[in-house]
Amino acid sequence: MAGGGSFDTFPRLLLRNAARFRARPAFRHKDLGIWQTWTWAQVAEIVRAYAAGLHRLGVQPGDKIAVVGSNRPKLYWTVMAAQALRAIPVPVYSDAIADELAFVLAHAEAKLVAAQDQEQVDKVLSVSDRVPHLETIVYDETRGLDDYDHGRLMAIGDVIEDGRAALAADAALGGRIDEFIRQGDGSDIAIILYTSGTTGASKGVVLSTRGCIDAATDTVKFDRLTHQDVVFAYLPLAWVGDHYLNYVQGLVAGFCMACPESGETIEQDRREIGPTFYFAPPRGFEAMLTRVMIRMEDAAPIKRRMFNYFLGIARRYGESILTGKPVPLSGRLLYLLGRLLVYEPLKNVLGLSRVRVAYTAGEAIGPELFAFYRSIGLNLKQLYGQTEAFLYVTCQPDGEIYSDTVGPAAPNVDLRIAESGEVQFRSPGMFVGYFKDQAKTAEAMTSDGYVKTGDAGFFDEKTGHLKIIDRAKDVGRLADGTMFAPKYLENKLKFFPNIKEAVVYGDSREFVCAMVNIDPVAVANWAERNNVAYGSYQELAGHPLVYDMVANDIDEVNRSLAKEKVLAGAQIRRFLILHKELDADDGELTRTQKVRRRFISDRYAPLVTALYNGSHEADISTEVTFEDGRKGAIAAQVKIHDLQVIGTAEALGKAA
Amino acid sequence: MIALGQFLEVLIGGLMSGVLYSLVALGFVLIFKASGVFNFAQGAMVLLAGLALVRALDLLIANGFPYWAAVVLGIGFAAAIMAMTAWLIERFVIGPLVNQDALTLFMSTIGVTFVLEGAAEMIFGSDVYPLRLFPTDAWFLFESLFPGGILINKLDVWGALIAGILVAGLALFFQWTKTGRALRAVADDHLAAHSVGIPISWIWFVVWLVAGLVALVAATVWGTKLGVQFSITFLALKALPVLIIGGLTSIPGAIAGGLIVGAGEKIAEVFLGPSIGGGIEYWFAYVLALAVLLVRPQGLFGERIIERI
Amino acid sequence: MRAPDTNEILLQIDGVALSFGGVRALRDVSFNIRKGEIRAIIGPNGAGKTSMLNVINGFYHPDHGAITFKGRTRTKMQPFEAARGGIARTFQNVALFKGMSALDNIMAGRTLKVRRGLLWQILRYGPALAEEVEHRHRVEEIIDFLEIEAIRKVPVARLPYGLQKRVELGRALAMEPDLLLLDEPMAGMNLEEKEDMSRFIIDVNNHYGTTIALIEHDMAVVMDLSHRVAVLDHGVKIADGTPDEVKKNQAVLDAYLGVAH
Amino acid sequence: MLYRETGQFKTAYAQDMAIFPIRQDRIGLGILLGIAFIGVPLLATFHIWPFGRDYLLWAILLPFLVLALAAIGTNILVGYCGQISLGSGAFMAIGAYSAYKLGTGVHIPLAWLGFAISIPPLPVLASILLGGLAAAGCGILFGIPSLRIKGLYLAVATLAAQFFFDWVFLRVPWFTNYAPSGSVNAPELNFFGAVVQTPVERYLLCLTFVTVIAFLAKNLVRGNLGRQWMAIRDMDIAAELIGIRPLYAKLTAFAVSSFIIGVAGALWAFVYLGSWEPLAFSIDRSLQLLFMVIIGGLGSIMGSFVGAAFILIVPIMLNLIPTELGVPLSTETITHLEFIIFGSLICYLLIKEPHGFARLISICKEKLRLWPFPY
Repeated sequence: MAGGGSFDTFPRLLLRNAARFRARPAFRHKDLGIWQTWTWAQVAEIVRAYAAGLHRLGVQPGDKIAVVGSNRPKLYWTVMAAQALRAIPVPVYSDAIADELAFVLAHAEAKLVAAQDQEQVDKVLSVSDRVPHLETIVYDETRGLDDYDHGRLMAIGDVIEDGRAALAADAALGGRIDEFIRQGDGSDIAIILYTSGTTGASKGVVLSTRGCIDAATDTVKFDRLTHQDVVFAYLPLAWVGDHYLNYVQGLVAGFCMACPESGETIEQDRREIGPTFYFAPPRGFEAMLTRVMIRMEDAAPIKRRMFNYFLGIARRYGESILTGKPVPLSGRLLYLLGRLLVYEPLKNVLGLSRVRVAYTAGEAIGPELFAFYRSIGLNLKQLYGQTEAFLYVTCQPDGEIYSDTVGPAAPNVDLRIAESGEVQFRSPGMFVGYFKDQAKTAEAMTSDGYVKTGDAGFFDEKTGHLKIIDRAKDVGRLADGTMFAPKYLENKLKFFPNIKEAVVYGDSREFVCAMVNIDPVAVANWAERNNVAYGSYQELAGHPLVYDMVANDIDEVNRSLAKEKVLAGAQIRRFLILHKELDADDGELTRTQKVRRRFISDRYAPLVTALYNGSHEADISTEVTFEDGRKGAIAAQVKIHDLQVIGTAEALGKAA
Repeated sequence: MIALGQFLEVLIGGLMSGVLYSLVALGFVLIFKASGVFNFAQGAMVLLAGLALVRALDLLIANGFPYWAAVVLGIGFAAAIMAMTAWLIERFVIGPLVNQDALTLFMSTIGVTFVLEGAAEMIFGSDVYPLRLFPTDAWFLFESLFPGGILINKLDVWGALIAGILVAGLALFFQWTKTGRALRAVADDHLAAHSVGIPISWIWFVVWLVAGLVALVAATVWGTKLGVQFSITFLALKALPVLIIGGLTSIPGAIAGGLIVGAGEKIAEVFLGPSIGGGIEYWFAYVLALAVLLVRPQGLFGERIIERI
Repeated sequence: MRAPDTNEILLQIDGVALSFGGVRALRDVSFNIRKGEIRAIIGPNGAGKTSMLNVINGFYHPDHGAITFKGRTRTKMQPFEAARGGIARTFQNVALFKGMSALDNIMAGRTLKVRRGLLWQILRYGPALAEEVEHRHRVEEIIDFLEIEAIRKVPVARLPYGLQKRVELGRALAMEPDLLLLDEPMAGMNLEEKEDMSRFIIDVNNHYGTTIALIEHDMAVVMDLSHRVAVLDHGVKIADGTPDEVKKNQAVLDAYLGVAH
Repeated sequence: MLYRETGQFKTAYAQDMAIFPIRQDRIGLGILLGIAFIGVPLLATFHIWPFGRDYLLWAILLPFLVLALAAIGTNILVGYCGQISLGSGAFMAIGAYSAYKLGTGVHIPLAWLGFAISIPPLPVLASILLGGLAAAGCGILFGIPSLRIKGLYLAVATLAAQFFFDWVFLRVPWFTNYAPSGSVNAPELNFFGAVVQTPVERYLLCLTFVTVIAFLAKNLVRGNLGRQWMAIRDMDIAAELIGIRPLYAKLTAFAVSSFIIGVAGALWAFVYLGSWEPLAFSIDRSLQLLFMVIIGGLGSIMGSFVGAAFILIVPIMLNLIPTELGVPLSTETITHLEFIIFGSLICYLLIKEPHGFARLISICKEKLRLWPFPY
């Protein structure tokens, strides 16, 4: 294990690793059919030559060097070489459209761009007239670029060769490079990471070298990462997650980064390399699980039954075994058998066999999904972070894993909940400011130097872990002032397989109400199993038994809310099941399948009114667009169901 | 000095036994033409047909049937056996293997060979059973021209006659019956069968049936000559070089190939054999076939294979 | 698109005639292919295009006429001799080795470059292994070039048609040919696949400097791709020139519009 | 399920192109070789079950090994190069008789030239290997027609080799050293002073030959020559157009195949039979070998072993099972039943899995590698 220690700049860490881990692999890249490997010593030599080459191209300290492309060793080396020259690397998302690219390059005043291939070079060239500072473009993959005007275009390989030759010929050059490294300081800007702006133009988050290294040193220690570890670098290069988890932690711990061959081979490559530390966003894990289930659909019935049986065993005992809770002997034996027959082989085909620590973050992860991976023995944990924090704000320590929290504050992170309910922090890795944007920087900070996350959250009473409930601006208050977090509630509802969509209301109201869409597949399955006859979706949605079932689900949500002091008052009192599915074609959902709460409340105004005026049914007629584009109206009478509020004391009594 | 008379006698004897090879080869050609299957089991079918016939005859005669009735009933019984065989082969082997490559089909007929041989001997016995359907005594011709005359076995003459009738019958069948015409269409193109409106499985059944009946005819002659016994299957192997020489797809070729092999190996055996150890008959036909192949890879009468890319 | 640097003639066809039985597939066809160019031979179906390719790589022997390749004139040669001379080709109906993986198919294309004989290969040790590794390396570069990494170990019979065509191109490239003959490289492809294939053809020409002769009946594709176009119709060359010249040629328009002769 | 491939990655082509790139396969092979080379001889030496008597060794393992070797040879020609051969038996015979002649001393009287060629008896190992070479030579000779003849036509051409050599060894007394019965006895199996006598020793001898040759054959088929063969098999025209010379590819296949078959023939005669007649290498043997490779799997070295095992074990089972069930059958019935069941099995397998057991095994392996997924 290694920490940053006195090695407070990246070039110095690289040199340290080259000396300490010499022949250990630093980078692997599946290329030309095999895992090409570079040791730390080789990387140090290459980066030095590269830096020399860049220097000869006129790169000076403080220059911005943009990096566009997917995970390729040469692009990571570009970051390293830039840092060696005290220049500032600026990675850009490879799927950015030309306008976004132009904005970032121009805003960052990029002088040199390192592009992955012809596609990226073309994109950069197409916007080059909008990027006044741009002088040179270097590229990794030469294919298709032979014919281009090489006036300001160079292959990275050639730059490195040139630098190497120049170093050999000119000892003074080597001295100058060493001098840059010597001058380097922890307060230097390490990198500028542009956030992919969901709101407005993207902002350049400036991070300091010392901050980066200190933060990574803490988390490397936290998860006991060593030079023996292997990470799979498949996340976008420009994303804070990749830069932190792979690049910075890699340099700090001295572990090996493995880059996939291409986007199509990620699964195969992950299986081959077998990472020991792994990150994927919830939807990555969800897609993986979906593929597992779809593939298992085609399995022979016996195998499928065996698979499902052992997944059941895993659900029952897996989590407890992983966290070291007592489990009956029979459970242990069955779980052992399950490991042999299902869990280990499954992790093997998914390429997760060797994973010691896996993280997920970015959005709420469904408890079922989370439990699935944990129950088959994957040490999956949650973290909460931001680009402004240089990733980690909180993370879950081994043995304290809950699907609905994101863990306690990460090491050396100072965390607090503001009066408004907003989560605020100070951390070693926190950003210096937004590049060239004093105003925004000031906006994001409190006067006492905390960073505002923009998320609302609270500390779970039992565990002390942070729970994120919603974006702060979406959090409302009931008429009595109780905090009301619509997305948090909706997510909780949607985690039930029967509920496909949910919209909750409550801001400035007396109490909370919900409109629910049932999941037609899941509920139809249930109906079939229970001999419930129905003729249409509408009929199914209005069926009393379905109402009872959904009521049970919502009761459960209420019960869980009751345990949380902050939200106990925001329990759902009334709900209805919509007679039609919310549909993007009708404008009720965004194209990314998020509910448009305001639009829905207008469209279904009579229902909302009915929810709050105490009536038990309401008539509604809505215009719909059919699949063939015709429009028509659906009229229905929708029933409204009342729920019992669960008292805090009662909930506690039950729990005891 | 070899006497002309002796040479003629050997030649004619050879030609006549060549006719017998042709009889077996005909069955191969029929199946190959119609389904592209190189039927290794033709020899086993001869054995099966022969055993069925001879055992039925023995049983009928032992039960007091008049000879002619026994012959008619016996042939009918054997024909029925061959029909059943054809149906079973089509249903359980060739049908399921449709569209497989030639090698697989060939191998499957070797499998069929084993089954037929085993079944035939298990059901009908595995001894040597004499069959006397045709006279086997000899004629002496041209005694005035050559000393001692030329010996010709009457059976060989019968064989030639039967082969002639068989070829004529087949020609008529192919020319004048709907199934026959469909068969010819299928030989060119398997899809054509559909346009003729006859199910391919029926066509294949018929072709195996016809091949079975040809085997039955061959069995009557072979059986009379050698007795019905297991070694008939080996003699059937000799039909392979006959086919190669004649070409896999040509009925006249099968006849001509048989004559060439029959005459060639007899002449070689008699005039060449003694000087190199004898028993040349054993391999002569194959080496002859090899030689022919080197000159004309498609056989003497086969259609030229044109390669396209 | 970059025009070839030299006017050096790589292949010269002089008065070639070919007939099958009574059918005259080619009648007195003459044209040349310059080093480094992309040369298209187009024409309606049955114009004799494939026969022309077959003559060039020795699969058919012309009845009359001469073929001069790299300065050497010959009338009769075996296909493998053409391959040895540096002529590679692909086929209209993909002619891959169905029982082998994509990788092995392309590796098979290296046959002519293999130096170690039977006994070394049996041992597969030392120099023999080194050579095999070297060939694998070259083949991997081609796989990378054609972007077929994901399917390298898949048996080709399982691949979709478009990918099979790419593997076949890879096999031809593995021969490092001087002249690459492509027989309808875009036949049966959808628009996207056609664009990909066009890109590969141009890149091959650019990157490896390979001279390419391609046959196509779809005129549009060819016009964007090739430096010069020869047009065959009923076995006769009816036009020859740059794409623009050919496009304006009345005989070509007639042939494509089906005007009776 | 047994496979744990995560983390097994290749950093060099040599690793990626290894015979067994997956660690679990290497372990499996190691265990198998351990059992074969150490376990079986130990059990057999101390007569521990199932080696109570030498029956298993003599009647099953020994013929299995030798015929598997011959099947590998046949598979190279038929499975890899696509040249159908019905003459494998003849090449076994050539190997056997050539080795016999070399092992007992060759004397060719050339009376009309006034002298004779005499070669003293060669050591057994040299005889066996040279016997293989002689077979390879004849293989090349009889392979020449394959340049013009294709497919089933070639099968008949190889029959010519079969019948011709059957006849040669039956009728030319020189080959049998003028033995009056036509039956010959193998020379003493003396390997550098060590005499191979007991069943265990014979078993180990054959096992060594088979292991080494199978390994080398595998090298060949996964190298360039192997690809040339398969190219010729899959599409000879395309093969020619990428520069493969059909002459070279086919004749090397004939040579290598015949060499291996020849060595197997010599082992069959010397080590298994001890004394033999030409009948030992008849057309039936050729068909048997062909069955082995087809049932085992064309184009698979492993398939050759599986095919050989299957073809040998089925008749034994057919003999054993009725007896065990208390339904003793007459020998004749058993023979006939054997024919029927055997023929039916072949048809069944061809219909169900035309690519033989090797394909089934590789499907199973693939399933295990992907377990619990079905594909």
